[in-house]
Amino acid sequence: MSAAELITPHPGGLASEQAEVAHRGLYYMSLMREVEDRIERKLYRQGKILGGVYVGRGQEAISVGTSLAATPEDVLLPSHRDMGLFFVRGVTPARVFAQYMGRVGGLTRGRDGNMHMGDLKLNIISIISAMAACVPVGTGVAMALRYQGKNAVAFCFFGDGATSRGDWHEGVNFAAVQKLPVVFVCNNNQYAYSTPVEKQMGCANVADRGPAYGIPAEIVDGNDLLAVHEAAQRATAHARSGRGPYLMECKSFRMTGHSAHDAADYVPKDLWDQWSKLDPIPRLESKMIEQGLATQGEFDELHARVRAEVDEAVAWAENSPYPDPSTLLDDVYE
Amino acid sequence: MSAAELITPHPGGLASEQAEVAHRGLYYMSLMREVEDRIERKLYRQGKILGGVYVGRGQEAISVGTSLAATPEDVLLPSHRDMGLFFVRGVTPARVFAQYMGRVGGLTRGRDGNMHMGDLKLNIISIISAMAACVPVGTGVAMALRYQGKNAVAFCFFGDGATSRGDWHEGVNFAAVQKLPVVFVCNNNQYAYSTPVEKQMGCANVADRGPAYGIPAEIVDGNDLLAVHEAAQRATAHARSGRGPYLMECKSFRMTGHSAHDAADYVPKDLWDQWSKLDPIPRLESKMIEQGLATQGEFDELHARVRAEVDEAVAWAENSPYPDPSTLLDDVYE
Amino acid sequence: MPTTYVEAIREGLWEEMERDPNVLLIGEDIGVYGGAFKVTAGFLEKFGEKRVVDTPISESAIVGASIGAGLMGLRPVAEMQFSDFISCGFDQIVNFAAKCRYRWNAPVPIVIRAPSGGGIHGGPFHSQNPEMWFVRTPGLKVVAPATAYDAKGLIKSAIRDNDPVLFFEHKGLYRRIKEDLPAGDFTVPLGKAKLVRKGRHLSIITYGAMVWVALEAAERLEPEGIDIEILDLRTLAPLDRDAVCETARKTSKVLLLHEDTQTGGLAGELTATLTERVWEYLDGPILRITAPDTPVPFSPPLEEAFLPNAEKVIEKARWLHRY
Amino acid sequence: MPTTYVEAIREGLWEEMERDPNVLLIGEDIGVYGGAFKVTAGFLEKFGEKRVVDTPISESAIVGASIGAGLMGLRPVAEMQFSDFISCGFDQIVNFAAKCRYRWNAPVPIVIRAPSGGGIHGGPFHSQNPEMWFVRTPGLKVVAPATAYDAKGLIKSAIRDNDPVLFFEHKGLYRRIKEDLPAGDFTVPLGKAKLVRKGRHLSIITYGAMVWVALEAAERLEPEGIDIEILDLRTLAPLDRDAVCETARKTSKVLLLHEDTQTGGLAGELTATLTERVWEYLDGPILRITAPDTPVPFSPPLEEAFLPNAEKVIEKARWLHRY
Ligand SMILES: Cc1ncc(C[n+]2csc(CCOP(=O)(O)OP(=O)(O)O)c2C)c(N)n1
Ligand SMILES: Cc1ncc(C[n+]2csc(CCOP(=O)(O)OP(=O)(O)O)c2C)c(N)n1
Ligand SMILES: [Mg+2]
Ligand SMILES: [Mg+2]
Repeated sequence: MSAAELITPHPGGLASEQAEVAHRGLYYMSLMREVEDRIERKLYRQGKILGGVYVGRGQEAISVGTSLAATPEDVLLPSHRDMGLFFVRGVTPARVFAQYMGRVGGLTRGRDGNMHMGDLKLNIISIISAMAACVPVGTGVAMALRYQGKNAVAFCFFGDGATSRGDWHEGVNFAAVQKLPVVFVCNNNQYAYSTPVEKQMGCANVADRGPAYGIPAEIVDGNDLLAVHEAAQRATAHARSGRGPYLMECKSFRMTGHSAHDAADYVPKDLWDQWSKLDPIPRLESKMIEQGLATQGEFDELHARVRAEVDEAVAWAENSPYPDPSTLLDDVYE
Repeated sequence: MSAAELITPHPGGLASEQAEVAHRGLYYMSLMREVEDRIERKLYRQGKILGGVYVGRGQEAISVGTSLAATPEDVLLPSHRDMGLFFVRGVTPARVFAQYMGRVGGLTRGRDGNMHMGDLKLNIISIISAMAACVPVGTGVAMALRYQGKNAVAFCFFGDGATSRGDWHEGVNFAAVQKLPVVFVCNNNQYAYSTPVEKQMGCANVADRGPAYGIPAEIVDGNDLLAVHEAAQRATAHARSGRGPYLMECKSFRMTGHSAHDAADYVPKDLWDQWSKLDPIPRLESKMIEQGLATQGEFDELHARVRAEVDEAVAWAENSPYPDPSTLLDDVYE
Repeated sequence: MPTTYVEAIREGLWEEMERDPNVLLIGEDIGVYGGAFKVTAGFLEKFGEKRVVDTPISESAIVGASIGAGLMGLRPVAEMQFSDFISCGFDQIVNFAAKCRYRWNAPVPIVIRAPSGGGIHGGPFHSQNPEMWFVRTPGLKVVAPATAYDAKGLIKSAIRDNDPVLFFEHKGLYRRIKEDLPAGDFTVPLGKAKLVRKGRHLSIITYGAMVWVALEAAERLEPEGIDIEILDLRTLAPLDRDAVCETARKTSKVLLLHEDTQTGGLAGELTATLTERVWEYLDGPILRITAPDTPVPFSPPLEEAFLPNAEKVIEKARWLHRY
Repeated sequence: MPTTYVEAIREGLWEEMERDPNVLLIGEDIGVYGGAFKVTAGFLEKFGEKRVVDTPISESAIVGASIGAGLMGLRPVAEMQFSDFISCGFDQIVNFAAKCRYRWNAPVPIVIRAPSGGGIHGGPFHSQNPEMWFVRTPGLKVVAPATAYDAKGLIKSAIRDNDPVLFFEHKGLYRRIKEDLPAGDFTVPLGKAKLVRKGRHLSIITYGAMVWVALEAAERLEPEGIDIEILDLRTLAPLDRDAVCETARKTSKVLLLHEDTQTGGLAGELTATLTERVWEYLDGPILRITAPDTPVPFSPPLEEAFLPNAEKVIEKARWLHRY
C-alpha cells in the first residue's frame, strides 16, 4: 500500500487567511530546511556537531502547519523532527545551532543536545529520547490548561513508531477518558528508523487507532502545509470545545536517513521517487504561483535571505562559548 | 449503558459435544465457586488466609469455558479471577488451598500467595501482580509455540482495567504484527477495583480496540458457559490457522468486592440486581434442565459432592507444613 | 488525640490542598473509593473531581501527566497504589522527571506517594522497598518517614518542594503507630536526618519502619549497659551525610539497618560515605543488617526470616560492642 | 587478525545461534538494518526472520515476549537499542523475569543486551550506566565486560545460563579496543572477577570501560614506584566477593572506580563488603572514583569533567599510597 494513495489532496482556492499562512509557512519551512541541511550535511560532517542528528527533511509542513494554527498559550510538545515550530515560536536559528554544538547559547546551555530543547516561557516542552514519553506528559499539560481555566490546548507530536509504545497508549487513553484538550499529531513518515510501518503495527493507519479511545482521528496530507494547517484548526476547535482529544495522522516521508549517519539503504527507491515529487516546499511554491500569490523571483529572494540568516546564525553559535566545567554540578536540584 | 444489553444470547440447542461441555463446565464452575467461597467467606475471615484475596464469583464461565476449548498443548496465562482453569488442567483444590495458606503444598511452595501460581508442566504461566504484564509474555509464549512448530495457542487473560496499561498495548500490538497464535481473553466485569469502565477507557467496549491492531474482536456473553466455549473455539480456529491473534471480550460482572476486604459500596444496587439474575451457574443449570440434560436432583448431588471434595481439600491444605525458613535463600538463581 | 501515621499523611495532604489551590491528587481509586489504604477518603467530596483525579490503571500516564501538570505550575501528588507498581511508571520518573531541571532548567514539582514495605503478608508484589532505584538516580529526592510527625511534616515539605520527590510510606506503620501532633501548620525539612535516641557506645543508622526495630533493640540492650544512638535518616536523597558522619564520629561504631535487600541497598552508600569521611574515627567494622537478597516471600515463616528484627539487631550490636 | 569488542559480541551471538537452534534474537532494527551498532548485521540473511525478530518500538514487549519464549524453553537474546531505554521495559525485568524462579521454580533463560556508557557525546539519554537498578534486584545477573575476550566469552555464558542476564556492553569500547581471540569455542564463567594486573601497593577494583582507565593510571604510576593491582569484576551480580576481598587483603589499600554515578553505585556495595569481611586488613580509607551525581551532560567539556579518567585516578592513588 502506498501511503500517498490514502491522502485526499487539499481542495485549493486560497482565502486571504490562507495566503498569509502560505507566506509565513513557506518562510518557516524554508528556514527549517536550511538550518537542518546545514546541520546534517555540513556541520555534522565537519565534526562541529557531535552526537545524534535527526532532521525533518520532507516533513516541514507538519510542525510548521500545526504551530501556525496554535495560539501562544497553546503548549507544544515537539518530537525530534519538528524544528519548524521553534522558529514559529520565535526561537532564533542561532540558538538552535548553539544547542546542536553544545554551547551555552543553546536552549539547554550545553546540558543536552539536538532536538532535546524546550522553553517554558515559550510554552514548548523539551522531549526526552524515549519515544512517546511526551504523550502522557502532554496529557498532563492539557490537564493543567483546563485546571487553570485557559482556553488553550496541548499539541503533542510523535512518529508512527512511537505509537507502538505503552506510553502512547496510556497517555492517549487517559486524555480520552478525561476529555482533555490535546491534539495528538502523528507524523507518519513510513519508517521508524529502519522499520517500516507494517512491522510496527497491525492496522493500516495510525488514525485507525482513534476509535480504540473513542476520539476522532483524521488522515491528513502531511506534505501540504495548508491541509495540515486546516486540519489543525479543526482539531483545536474540537479540543477547545471541551470534546476531548483529537488525533491527526499526517502522512509524510522522511526524505533522509534516520539520522545523519544512516544511508537508509533499506528504503525502496520507488518510495523515494514517489515522495520526492511531494516535497512540501516546492509543492507549496507551485500552489502559490498557481494562485498568483508569489513569483519565482520572490522565492529566490526568500531562499537567499534564509541562507544569509543561517550563515549569520552559524557564526553566532560558533562564537558562543562552551559551558564552564565548574558548572557541572549545578541545578540537579533547586 | 448496561453491558448486558450488548450481549447476544447463546442460541441454544445442544449438540452432544455441547452437552459434554455443559456437564464438565458445570462441575468446574461449581468447584471454583465453592473453593473461592470457602476462601473468601470462611478461611480469610478466620484468619487462616493472609494477604489479598481476589475471586471470580460470577465470572466462572470465562476461565472454565475457554480452558475447556483448549488442548493440553495450549498455554494458559490466567489472570486473578480465573481459578477455574487450574481445575480444568488437573490441579487439585487441595494444592490451591495450600497455595492460599502459604504452605509447601501450594503451587509456589509458600513463596507466593493467592492466584500467583503456575506450573510449566501443565502449561500454565503464573501471573505477577502488575496488571497486563502477562500480555507481552503471552505474546512471547505464542512466538515460542510457533517457533517450535506446535499447533498450539496461548490464552492470555486480563480484566477491562488491565487494557489501560502500556503493556497491554505493546503485547497485543506485537502479537498482531507477528500474526502470532494468541487468544486475548478479556473479562469485562464493569469495574477495575472501584473504577467503572467509563473512567478506564474512552471507548464503549474493549472489543472496540481490536481494529487498532487489525485483529478480530468479539463481544461474548461471559456469563454463558456455552457461548464462551463456542467463542473460544472460533478464536482458536482463527489463531491456529496462522491468521494471528483474536480478542474475546467476555462481558460479565464481579459478584463480590474487588478483594475480600472490599464491600464494594461504589457499585450501584441495580447493577447487582441485574447481574445476579445472570449468574452463570444457575443459568447453565436452567438451560440443562430445559434441554433435558440433567435434573435438579443431579445438581444437588453434584454440589454435595463438590462440597465434600472441598472439605477434604481444606483439611489436606491445613496439614501441609509451612516452608522451612532455612530454605529462604534457595532458588534466587539456579 | 493521637494521630496515626496514615492519618498524619492524610492531614498533610488535606492541609496542603486547602493552602494551595495548585495542589491536586492523581491516582487509581483515590476518589470515590478514597484510595486502597483510605488515605484520600473524603477528599473527592471536599475538593471535587478537578483536584482528585481517578485514573485508569496506567502508572506511566499517572506519572507523566503529573510531570506535564507540574511543568505548567501545578503541584500534583501522584499515588502509586502499591510501591511495587512504580516500576510500571519507571521511565517517566528516572528519565523525564529526574532530568528536566538539569537539562533545561524546568522544575518538576511533583510528589509520588508509594506505600511500600513488608510485614503485611503481601508477598513478592505488595511488599517491596524500591527506594534505591531512585536514590541512585540523580535529580530525584527520596523521603521515607518513620513517625506520624515526620510523615505529616515531610509530605508537606515534599509538596512545597520544587523538585520531584518520591515519598515512600511504610504500609506496616500506617495504623500501627500514633502520636500527638502539634496543632497548626508545621513542616519537616527535606534532607535532614534526626537523632531519635542519644547513646554513647554504638550508632544505628536507619530509616522507615526499621527505626522502630532499632528503638526496640536499643531498649532491650540498655539493661546490658550497651548505650545505643539511633539516627533516623528521614530523607534518603539528598542524604544528610553530615549527620551520618557526626554520629559515627561520636560513637565510633556503626550498625546500618534497613528493610530493603542488601546488595545495592543504602547501607553500602552509607558505608562508603563513612569510610571516606570519618575513617579515622571508626573503632570497628561497619555492619549491615538488612533483608537478604531474595524477593519478599509470602508465607509467614519465610517472611519473618526475611525481615530484619530486634533480635538480629541485638545480636550484631552485642558483637560490635565487644569488638 | 585482532577482533574488536563489538565483533567479539557478534561472533559470540553467531556461534551460539549456530550451536543451539533455541537461541533467537529480538529487538528494534536488528534484522534488515543489522542493529543500531551493526552487532547483528548479516544475521537475518543467515538465520532468517524466525530467529532474528524485528520488533515495534516496545521495550516492554521485547522483554515480556522474551520472558514468554524463555519460559517455553527458547533462549531469547533481547536487544535494547540503547541501555537508556531499558527503563521502558523495567517492570518486566525486575518483577517478571527476576522473580519467576524464586516464586514458582520457572527458569527465565533470557539475555538482555544493552549498549551503555558515555564518552560518545550521546547526552543524557544515550550515555547512561543503569547497571545498579538491576544489581540491586534479586534474581537478575548482571555482566559488564571490559575486553573483547570477555565480551565473547561472557555473552556465550549468558546465553547458556538459565537465569535472566543483563549484558551491558560499553559503546565506547565497541570499536576502540581489539585483541586476538583464540579459535574455537570458549566461554568465560559468570560470577568470576579477573585480576588484570598484579601489584603490591594498592588495588583498583573496577569494571567495564574503566578497566582501561585503571590500566592507564597504573602504567603512568609505575615510574613513581607505585605498583597497582587491578581487579576487573566482569560480573556485577552475582558479585565475586571472594576476589574483591582477596586483592584487598593483599594490598590493604583499595580504590573503587566506576563510570556510573556515585550515590548508590557499586562502589558503595564493594565498600560494605570490604569493611564487613576484611576490615582488619585495610591500611587506609576505601576511596571512590566515579561520575558525580548528575545526568550525563552533552557538551564535551562538561562530559569530560563528568567522566572519571586516568588523571583523577592517579591523583587519588597517590594520596592513598602516601596514607
Ligand atoms: C523507547 C525508545 N526506544 C528506542 C529508541 C531509539 N529510536 C530513536 S528514534 C527511533 C525511531 C522512531 O520512529 P518514529 O516514532 O516513527 O519517528 P521518526 O523518527 O520516524 O520521526 C528509535 C527506534 C528511542 N528513542 N526510544
Ligand atoms: C500495574 C498495576 N497497578 C495497580 C494494581 C492494583 N490493582 C490490582 S487489581 C486492580 C484492578 C484490576 O481491574 P481489572 O483489570 O478490570 O481486573 P478485575 O480485578 O476487574 O478482574 C488494581 C488497580 C495492579 N495490580 N497493577
Ligand atoms: Mg516514523
Ligand atoms: Mg475489571
